[in-house]
Amino acid sequence: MTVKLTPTQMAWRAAQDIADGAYVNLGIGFPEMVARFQPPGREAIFHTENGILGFGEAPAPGTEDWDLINAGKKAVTIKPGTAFFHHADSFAMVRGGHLDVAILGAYEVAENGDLANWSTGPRGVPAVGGAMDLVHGAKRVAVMTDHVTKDGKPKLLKRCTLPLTGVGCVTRVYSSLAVIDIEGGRFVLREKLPGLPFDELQSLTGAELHTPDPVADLIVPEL
Amino acid sequence: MTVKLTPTQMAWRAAQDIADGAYVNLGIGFPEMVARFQPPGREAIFHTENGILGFGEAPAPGTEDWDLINAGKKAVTIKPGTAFFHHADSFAMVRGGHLDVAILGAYEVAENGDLANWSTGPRGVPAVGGAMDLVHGAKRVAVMTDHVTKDGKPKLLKRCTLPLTGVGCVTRVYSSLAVIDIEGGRFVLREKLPGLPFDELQSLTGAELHTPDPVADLIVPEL
Amino acid sequence: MDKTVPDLAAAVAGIQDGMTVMIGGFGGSGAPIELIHALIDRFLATGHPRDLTVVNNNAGNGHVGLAALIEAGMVRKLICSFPRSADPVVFTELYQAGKIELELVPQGTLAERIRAGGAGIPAFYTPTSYGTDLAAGKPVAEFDGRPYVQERWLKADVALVKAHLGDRLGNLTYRMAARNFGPLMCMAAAHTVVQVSRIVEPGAIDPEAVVTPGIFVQAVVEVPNPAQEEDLNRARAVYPQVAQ
Amino acid sequence: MDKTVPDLAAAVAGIQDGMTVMIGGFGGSGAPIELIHALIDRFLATGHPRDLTVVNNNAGNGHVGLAALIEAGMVRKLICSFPRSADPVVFTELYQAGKIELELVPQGTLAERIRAGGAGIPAFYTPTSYGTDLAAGKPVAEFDGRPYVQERWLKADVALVKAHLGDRLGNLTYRMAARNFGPLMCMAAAHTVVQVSRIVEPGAIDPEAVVTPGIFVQAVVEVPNPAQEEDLNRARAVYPQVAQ
Repeated sequence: MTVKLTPTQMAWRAAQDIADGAYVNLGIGFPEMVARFQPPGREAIFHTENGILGFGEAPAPGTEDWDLINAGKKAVTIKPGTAFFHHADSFAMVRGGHLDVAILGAYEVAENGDLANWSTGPRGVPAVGGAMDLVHGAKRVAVMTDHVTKDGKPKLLKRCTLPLTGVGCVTRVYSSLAVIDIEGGRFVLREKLPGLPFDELQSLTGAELHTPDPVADLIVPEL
Repeated sequence: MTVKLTPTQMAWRAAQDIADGAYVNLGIGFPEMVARFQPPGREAIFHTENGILGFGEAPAPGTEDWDLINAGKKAVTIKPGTAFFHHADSFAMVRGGHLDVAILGAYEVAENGDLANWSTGPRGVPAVGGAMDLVHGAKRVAVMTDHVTKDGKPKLLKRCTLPLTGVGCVTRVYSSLAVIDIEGGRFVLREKLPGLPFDELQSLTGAELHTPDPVADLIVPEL
Repeated sequence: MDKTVPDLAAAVAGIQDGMTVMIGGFGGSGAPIELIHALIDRFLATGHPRDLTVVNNNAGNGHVGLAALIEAGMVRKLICSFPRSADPVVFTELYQAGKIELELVPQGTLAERIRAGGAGIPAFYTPTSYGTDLAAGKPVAEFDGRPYVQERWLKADVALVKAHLGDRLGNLTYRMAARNFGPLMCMAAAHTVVQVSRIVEPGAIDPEAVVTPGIFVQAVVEVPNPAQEEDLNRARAVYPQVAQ
Repeated sequence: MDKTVPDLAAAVAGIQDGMTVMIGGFGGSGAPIELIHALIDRFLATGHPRDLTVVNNNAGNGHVGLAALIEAGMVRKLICSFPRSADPVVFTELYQAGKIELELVPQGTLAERIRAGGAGIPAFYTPTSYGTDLAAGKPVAEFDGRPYVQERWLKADVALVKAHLGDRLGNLTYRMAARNFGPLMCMAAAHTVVQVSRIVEPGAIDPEAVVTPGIFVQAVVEVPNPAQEEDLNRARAVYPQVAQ
């Protein structure tokens, strides 16, 4: 039994929910990996805040062009049909509701859909980037995150304790243990790792998990 | 003695005040003629609301391309350095204060700088176009107009009687009889046709003409 | 992903009674004549769509394109900046008879309201129209001591746009001043239908020269050698019939 | 009309103490390294300009470009969305020591505020940041039942921008994702200075492919083969001195 999913496996799972032809923005870091796992026969189109639609994979090391990067400042490539545009047009896509899906990382997610992912409080340097724009722009906002912090504390909570990124914006969480929808201000458990007892999952979650429907096994390939 | 200037002569006079390198928008109709009379050695750059900067003269009849027109729907040409853009970018130029001069026609101009040039009242079909944008966008807004209506009534007034295009926006009037600045809510006479008595000009003007400085002769070529 | 549709009839099939339809073009330049005529054909065959609210800079000219759409009785309300033209008789007669509604909007405000609709900005402030009849009833606010008028976004159910090149992903270029409102309307409509002179392979349009990225486009139909409204009107054309 | 200037020193000569300076770029892409270094050179020679307010998406990386400008002590305040990078040590240390002010702005709001500054829109509404600390103190209004935050335009005295091709009229193209904030900052600054890889004759840039029309540009300087911040940082470069 898998004890918990790796970030790569979470990315794989998130990728299964992306439809053919969807316009998708992937947050900096682990969510970027979602692009690698598009199911066969589907082609999503990826948007990056810094002005590219339809970019391709990372170039071979040593062949990077540093004018051709994504929002995480990693080198990417162009594909047939790529378009470049400036930042206001880029965020018109985001804020105008033209993206189908945004997948972001999280410090905390609350059962009311609130997200905290930009500030760990008054210490440190705050950095928000495009997260606050994405959470109120994309048609569907999902989060990809470890189910608990490094200290083992729940990241899925009744209410966020850290500064908010957005209010009531998240509708699905791909965690390292489960797939959870946020519906009507509640966490609704859709999938959990096979063999992980519900009570154990509940004990690692800071708010009640609801199961109005049968819970499926969260099965992902070894990656 | 010239009884009054023709529209072509008014356009010539207005053109003398346009500096080399100025960005200029010329209103539909008579103001369009200003472009023909740039003094030698000066090159203004003309903007048209429908998305062209730096367009050239009218093409020879029969060679028009109807995708290449100005705001008056007349065919124009491109020149080296022309740029095309969409309407929001075009009005960003207008409303963002990037144009040096706009020259418009007028039904009425008031001594407080108010302009009426879009509606003759409740009868008829109102049409505003870009006039209301230009009067609050260009750094300098000038008007080119007959000094009086076809019935001989003053068009330069204490207050406009027709629906306003803009409030306190006009700073210079090129009329068929005079050049008049609007300063501090007053008409200041700068130039008048030679031989036209001041009293006669005043009688054709609906508000007091002030002459804090010597008044020059308004001399234009036969055109 | 393939956004191309086989013909004009399919391109306009989804437009329903009462919808708000943005139609690109400034005068004749950029006017999607063939899409408009396909919509008229559908109306003549089925009686639908009707009661449309149309957003365009003008009100049509002569008896083709937008003027023909209005003449066919399909338009309940027009939102535009300049309902005058060389030959605006169709609109003028209906307007003066009280048979069509007009919302007159300054041209820059019209462009910015459409962009705002596409960019998710529900309202913005502009000095344009301050102190005039066109600001009547609109909120006014001062910023840095100067008064501004609040304007609302403008969105549409459908946009009908004419572009030059297009690919199956919906990437577009335009031709000279025919660009005008096209890129903005593509952004502001829930369903954007574009007629292009030529459908090209993805990658054939330089990524630097894409004017409308495909995300703003839902359907692309090829219309080689599209008609120019100006040419039609000089030939005194009338749609659906063409005079001798 | 000729907006070209002969060298970098002339290009940055007009920037004065206390000015607001927009600097193009997203991370290293589009960063006008040579213009920034010319400004540092002037500061080292004359003690000016200082107390600058800088608008950029980031806060610099390593010890070149914007990071070097900050390190030189020329920047009083930074307006940005993401003051983190692979090596943001310069900004981080000054910020934590209370020696530099930070105004954190969501990236889309930053872009839109700059565009608004260039387009004459003093304020607009956005859902972005509603209910968060970054909306603190800002007016909130409801439109169609949804709450929005009012944001103000952002203008600058000067913009320093990196483009690709430029002509003497100021028409510009950019290179791939190096476009980012460049076209917006050109619009929003009273005086826009652009470094281009090559100055070309007017007309050499296709009128359809001009990204920034010349009206938004006041000065163009040619910098062939401009440095990439990423390459400099991988080589551990330090400005004004380059380490071995």
